[in-house]
Amino acid sequence: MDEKITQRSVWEKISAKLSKRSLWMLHYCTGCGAIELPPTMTARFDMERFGINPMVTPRQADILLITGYLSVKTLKRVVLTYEQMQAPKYVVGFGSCTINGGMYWNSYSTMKSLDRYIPVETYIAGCMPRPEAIIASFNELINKIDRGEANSWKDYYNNYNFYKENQEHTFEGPIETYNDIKADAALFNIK
Amino acid sequence: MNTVLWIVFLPILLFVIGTFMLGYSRKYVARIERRYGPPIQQVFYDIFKLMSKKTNISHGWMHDFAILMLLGGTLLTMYFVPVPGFHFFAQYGDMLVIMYILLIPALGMALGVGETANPNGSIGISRALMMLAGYDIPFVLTFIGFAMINHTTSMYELIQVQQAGGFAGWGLISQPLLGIAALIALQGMLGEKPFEVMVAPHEIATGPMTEMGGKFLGIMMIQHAISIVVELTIYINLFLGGAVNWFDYLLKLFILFTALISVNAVFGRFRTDDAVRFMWKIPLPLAIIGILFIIF
Amino acid sequence: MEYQKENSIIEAMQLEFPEAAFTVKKARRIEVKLPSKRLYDFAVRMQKKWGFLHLSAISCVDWINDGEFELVYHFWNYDEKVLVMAKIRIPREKGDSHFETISNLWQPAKFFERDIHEMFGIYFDGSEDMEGFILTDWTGPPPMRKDFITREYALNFFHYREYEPQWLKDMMAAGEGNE
Amino acid sequence: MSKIDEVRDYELFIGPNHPGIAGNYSFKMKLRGDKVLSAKTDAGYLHRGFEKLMEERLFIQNIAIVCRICVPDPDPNENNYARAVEEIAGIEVPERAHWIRTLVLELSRMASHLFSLGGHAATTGLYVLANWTIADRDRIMELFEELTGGRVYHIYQLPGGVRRDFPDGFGRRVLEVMDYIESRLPDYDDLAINNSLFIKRATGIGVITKEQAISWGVTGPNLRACGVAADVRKDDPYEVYDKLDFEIPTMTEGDSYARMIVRRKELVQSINIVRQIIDKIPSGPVWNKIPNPLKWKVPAGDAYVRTESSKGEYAYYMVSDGGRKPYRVHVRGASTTHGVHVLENLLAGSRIEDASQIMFSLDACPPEVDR
Repeated sequence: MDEKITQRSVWEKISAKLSKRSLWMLHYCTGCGAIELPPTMTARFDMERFGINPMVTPRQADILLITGYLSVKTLKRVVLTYEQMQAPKYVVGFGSCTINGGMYWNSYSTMKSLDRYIPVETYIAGCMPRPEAIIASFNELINKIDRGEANSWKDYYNNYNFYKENQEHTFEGPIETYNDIKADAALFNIK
Repeated sequence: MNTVLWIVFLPILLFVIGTFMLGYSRKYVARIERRYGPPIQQVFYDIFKLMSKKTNISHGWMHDFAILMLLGGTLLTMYFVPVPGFHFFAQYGDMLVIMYILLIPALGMALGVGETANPNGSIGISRALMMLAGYDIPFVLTFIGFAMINHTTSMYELIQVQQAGGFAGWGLISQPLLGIAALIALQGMLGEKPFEVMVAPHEIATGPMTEMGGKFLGIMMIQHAISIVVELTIYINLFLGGAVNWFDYLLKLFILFTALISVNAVFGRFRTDDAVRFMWKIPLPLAIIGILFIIF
Repeated sequence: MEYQKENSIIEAMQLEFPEAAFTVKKARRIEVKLPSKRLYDFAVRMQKKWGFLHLSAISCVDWINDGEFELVYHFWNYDEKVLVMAKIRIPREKGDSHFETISNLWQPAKFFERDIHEMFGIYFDGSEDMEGFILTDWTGPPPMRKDFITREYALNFFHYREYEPQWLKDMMAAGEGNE
Repeated sequence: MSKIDEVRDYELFIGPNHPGIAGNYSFKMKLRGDKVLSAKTDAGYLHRGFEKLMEERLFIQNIAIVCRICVPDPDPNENNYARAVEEIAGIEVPERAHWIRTLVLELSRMASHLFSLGGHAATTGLYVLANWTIADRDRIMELFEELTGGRVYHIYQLPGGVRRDFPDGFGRRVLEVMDYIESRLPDYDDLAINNSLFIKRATGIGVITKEQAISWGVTGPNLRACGVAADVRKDDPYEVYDKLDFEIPTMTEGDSYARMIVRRKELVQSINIVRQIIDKIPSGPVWNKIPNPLKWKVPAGDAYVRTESSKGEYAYYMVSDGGRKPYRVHVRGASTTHGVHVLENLLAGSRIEDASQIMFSLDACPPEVDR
């Protein structure tokens, strides 16, 4: 990891310094954690002061905030959404349910471990985490981008087979995603 | 030589003004909403972030080309609108040319969005074109009225006429009906609320921008930043007596923009049909009455 | 007299449904057990004659040991302010059990019947919409049936993160934390 | 249908990833131009199988998960669950606990109404109101945090009472927050309710007549906006609502604007109720001890309990077979009618700009539908 950081060119360092100030979060309420997002966005906690804005469509978003448990039905949409987002993209797993199923560990309907399906940048533990925790995790993400460590999105291009295998296991069949990940990786030269 | 410098630096200058104005509007609205708000240079960060995205999914060459058409149309308009110290192109193209090329960005957007084949985008663009029909007619009419009084269609000469008359010579003072009609139409032209339905996130997932990400959205934001300055400048030149120097110009920009975003902050948005109806019910009759006053 | 309102309602109903067993559970709650064939008639009377305009819910209970499903219809009367719970039992089949719909009388029944079809596998004949709704991506058996054990299914099917800290091992060794 | 119409018709998916949708939900709409020909809802994105999970957990364990069924307004769940167990097992609840529960329910209703007022205004682009109401809602969240330790989920009402008594000076702070919220209401009126543009957007949208409302099974504020003065708190009183003095606000128009006005008026009633509770609350214990919860067997029986949540009638049907775990719990969420066929009926014939407004004005809460 350290080697990689020192390899960054000056331009990349400046780029990280500027782009960390603008992170757009996809407005997707996947679970109950969505209830703490309005307070985070609005007057009391106001995450726009860090340049974090809710965005409507996956094409424009940088952060995919998974707010809580994902039922298998939603997980399918989340994978589609994730693939539509433009790299670099960061996934934040919010709440215990994304870490190990949390409260719904024995439910037949929710997935248990998010990083099997898409690469996760940071997790927020708790059920449910407070708005302060969301802001703290965003700050952590901002620091990671600044240090050049927020590279988990590359993992999806490099280890696509691993993710695809898990997705297909959970969806019990192939998933049609409209995006050719490997061709994209070659086209945009992602290593 | 001076002209060449202007041609090179004018886009950059207006872009910087535009980004800071957008940042200011976000901060201003945030304060009304009792928030702290983003830093004023936030829009610059956003554009930089978008331009440095690693992947940019394109939907075919028309998509790429239309985005350039969008930016090109706005830049072209920009050169024909006189700003203090620079009116080189303004003597070659009058107001009619400006009204004509102002439509190019909208058409470019329509082409590009059509190529993305996203229904939300198509709905958004059809609304944007409908709104165009709503605000463009009153705006053109106010201009025709103005040209009739002064017997010229050149924007530069109109500024000269107004400045010769002092404060009372301002278009807004001498022809208040036309001035108000154009002000309302300007609100629609800028796409501020209540005439914002074509990019409404709740109704149609930001419409034309739905499939735009990365550099595409970055160019659209640059275009937006320049175009708000250009559109406000047109209004200043026609109705607020133009500007004598840059201090005067920036002050007028700032005051006019603040007035418009104050309305933006405390209103919801009209539906498309209501918006067009409103445009044709209030600014259009105002403009017609104003013209009738001039004729008789 | 206690439960006067409830008893007078029961009297009126008993005249037309002599085979039904009525009980007052508490204030504003009447329970009635019906043969399953009579339910539709009962529902029609409830709505058209006795003014029970609001269908609050339809619940289903899987009595696996009796080999029966119990359907409980909750009707509410806005004027009398009484809730009637009509209980019927239908046989529990391996595949879809069948029963008649009341969705032509009450719109809300559409949702409840569709839900019961998905969760328990009871097909309501005559309902216009019995498509999958909540579990469209689910391929297993109807999950609310008692013979489906969600814990077993989840443990076999999903990936769990491996997490075995020392304190947990100590606890397990001491025989705690199993329940 | 002519050939041209067939070509012009198209389908549009709205949601699950869309800000015009409350929560994780979606519709498939058939459109002609801007007009919605028909809409079909698609739920299940939030399905966790609560009813199944409850069957596999002890009675006491379920208290922690029931509140998760409706996220914006969790307390009716806890209340229903606790009351169902109490009814089956025949547990008495101390008088003070009844009053505290009522207080919690009303605070929760206010929080949810503030949320939905802001959300409704935001669907027409009026984001200022959303910012204001959600920030004001946080004052109530802080009260909850002080009383129960949890901001969103409280896990506070147990069978037999409530978990803990008021902290010192809590009543005074509740009254302060009530005064604050009351002082904010005129601002909301100026911004949204009397805003001519909002009135233009909201009147005549999503109209439900009185007859339709009853036959579609509409409940709660949505029903009262159609002119039916039905409220579970009055009709089927629970806790201490029969000892409190409050009115049921109604409107007759049945449109989206009327629903907003009803919620706005209910806020005033809730403030009034909370003040009465703080004024009249008796002293005493707050919890009657139940047997060892890990070995506790609830006798066989069943109960149907109803609550008026902020969204409408909220009911639990609980069956116990005499074991340590509930045999069956059926959750009748208020939005099971509003979110599914009422929404489908209202969307057909409306315009696409109004789709999200209709959903927010019904205050449909998808987790209640999915469970």
